[in-house]
Amino acid sequence: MIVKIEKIKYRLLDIVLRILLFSILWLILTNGDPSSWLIGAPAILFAVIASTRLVSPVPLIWSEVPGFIAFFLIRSLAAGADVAYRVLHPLMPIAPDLVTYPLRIPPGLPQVFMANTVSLMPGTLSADLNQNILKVHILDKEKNFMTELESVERRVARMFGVSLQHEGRKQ
Amino acid sequence: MNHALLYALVGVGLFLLGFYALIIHAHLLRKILALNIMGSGVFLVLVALAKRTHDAYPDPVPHAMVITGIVIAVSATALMLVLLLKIFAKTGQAALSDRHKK
Amino acid sequence: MMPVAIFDAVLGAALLWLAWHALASPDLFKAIVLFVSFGLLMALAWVRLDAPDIALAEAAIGAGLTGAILLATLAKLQTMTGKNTFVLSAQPAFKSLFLRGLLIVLLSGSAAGIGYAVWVLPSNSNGLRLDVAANLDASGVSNPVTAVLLNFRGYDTMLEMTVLLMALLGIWSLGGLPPRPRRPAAAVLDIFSRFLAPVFILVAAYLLWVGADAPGGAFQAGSVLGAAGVLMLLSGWRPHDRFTLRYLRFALTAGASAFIILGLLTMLHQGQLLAYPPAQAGTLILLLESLATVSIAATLAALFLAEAPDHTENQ
Amino acid sequence: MTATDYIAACLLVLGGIFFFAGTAGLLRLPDVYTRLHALTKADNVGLGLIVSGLILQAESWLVACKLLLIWLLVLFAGASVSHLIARRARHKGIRVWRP
Repeated sequence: MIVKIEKIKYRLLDIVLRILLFSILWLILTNGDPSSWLIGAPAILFAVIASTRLVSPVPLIWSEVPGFIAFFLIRSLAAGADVAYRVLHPLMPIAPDLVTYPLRIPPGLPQVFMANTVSLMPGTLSADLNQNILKVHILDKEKNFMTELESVERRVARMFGVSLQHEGRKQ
Repeated sequence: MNHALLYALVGVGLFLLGFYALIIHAHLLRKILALNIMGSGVFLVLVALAKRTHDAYPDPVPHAMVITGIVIAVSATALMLVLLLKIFAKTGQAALSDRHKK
Repeated sequence: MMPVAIFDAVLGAALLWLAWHALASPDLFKAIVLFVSFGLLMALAWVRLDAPDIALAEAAIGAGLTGAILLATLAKLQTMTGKNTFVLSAQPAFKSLFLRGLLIVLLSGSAAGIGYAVWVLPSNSNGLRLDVAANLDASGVSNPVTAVLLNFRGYDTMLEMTVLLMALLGIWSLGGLPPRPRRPAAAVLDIFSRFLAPVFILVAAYLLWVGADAPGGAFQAGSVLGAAGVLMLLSGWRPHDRFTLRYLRFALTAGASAFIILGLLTMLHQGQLLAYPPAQAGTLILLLESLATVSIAATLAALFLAEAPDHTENQ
Repeated sequence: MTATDYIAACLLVLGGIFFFAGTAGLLRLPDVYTRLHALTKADNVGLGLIVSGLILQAESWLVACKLLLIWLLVLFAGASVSHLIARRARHKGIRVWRP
């Protein structure tokens, strides 16, 4: 019984959060025009219904989010600068390769989030994601891309509050 | 030269380019592309001529007609493409050719 | 003033160049990609001609949706022939150089004629602009394009909803296309479409709302919503997974039925087709537009899928 | 012009340079995978800089949020679509370019 009430509470909180999120989105889109809610209210209702059916609740560790954002901004800026330097350099110093990275992060949203993040990090581009294997295209194989990938994986896992499975596999 | 006039002339050019391709090419997908480009040319002429007003606001009636036209064009294109696939499945050819009349 | 004139000239030349190569490229895939870029540049041309409403519609429908349908057809052709790339010699319908020359001469003649006709038109003409401006207050909306589409020439839009429906019925009565093989979508695409679909709903609603007094409206909103549908279809979702086709049929016909019912009511009440009483015009237009948005979206997504509805589903 | 205007102008110009680099990469790089590198990373930074330049000039926080939202959407779409293109290219058997 108590478990059931907890479950209902959790679902209710989830729905309230979604309504809040889409209301903020609507506010941003319409510049806060009060007359817009005539259409906005039903639209938010439909968006919430669609999103509860399509996306299951995302358990984020909120205290880890600012740290991830800072990490992401710094690394993606470095990524842009790195690739800009390479293509504007007269000799174009690149040494591409395709590597296989066995993922330790659980499947679903965390894996997809990591794949998308990897594409914006210096020198790496996710090229396929299949059964816990991430194929990564590397712009320069001389560079230490493994630590890059591992640090992304660690950060994403921490933000989603999941543990890295098979920790000892890649020794 | 007024820039609306320039776009109107580009529209005329697009229409005739599409018309030429429509007649010249045998492949039906190309003919469909050609029809779409002819349509774009006509839309461009309509809207460019709507801009001949003295002040900043163009005539909204052709604008509304072109928006309608764009939606009609996409639905006609979708129907044509299905017809194309049906013809291909039947004859093994994506072209209309006299040689198959028997 | 000068840089703008250069921009116009470059844009005009680019449009003609892209159109020519889209029509002449031997590789059909390349031709379609060039056609999509042509559509995107057309959207720029609409902006230069002060037609932001058309620019929105062109970018979403002319470039986006038409491109998606063309690429889907090309993929079908490839699976039918078993060839991976579809390179086609630009084989002409007739080879005779004399006939082609004659055609070019005739078309150049027409180009000169139409061009001259455009050139000598009076350089300023208000068209129907002043009539629209004079009656805008009574139309219920303040965006003149929306006023024309939903009020002054509402019958255009009514017939257009019917044309959309007819195109879909045409495809369905041809038997539609055989269903695509349903492979599980890539995880990245799956998450992408799941997260974006609710955002698309909000953006479509925003376009619908803003259309009353700024660029936007039912067509733009419908195409954004339709694009969300196409995205969901691409990631393996099918309508009969979630609800029966009765709801789909309702969505497809809502716009046209609303127009017809309102048309009849206004004929009985006002004596004229789609002549709204000015006091209620704003509300009626909003209602019509909302239903039209749903119908346009559903029809565009169904046109993209092009599969006839499965009859066994309803039994 | 105030100091914020100068900073905003610098950010806009810098963003333009990154877009230029992305386009240069698209033309210079040898295969589809390396081109995707240039497009996703350089254009993401370019757009980010332009958006932050515009946020400095935004008249209200709602407009600033709208600009930020545009950047986030492009980020999400760019990363996802480049992954899908690379995946399709691999399935089609397009080899990785090696010097």
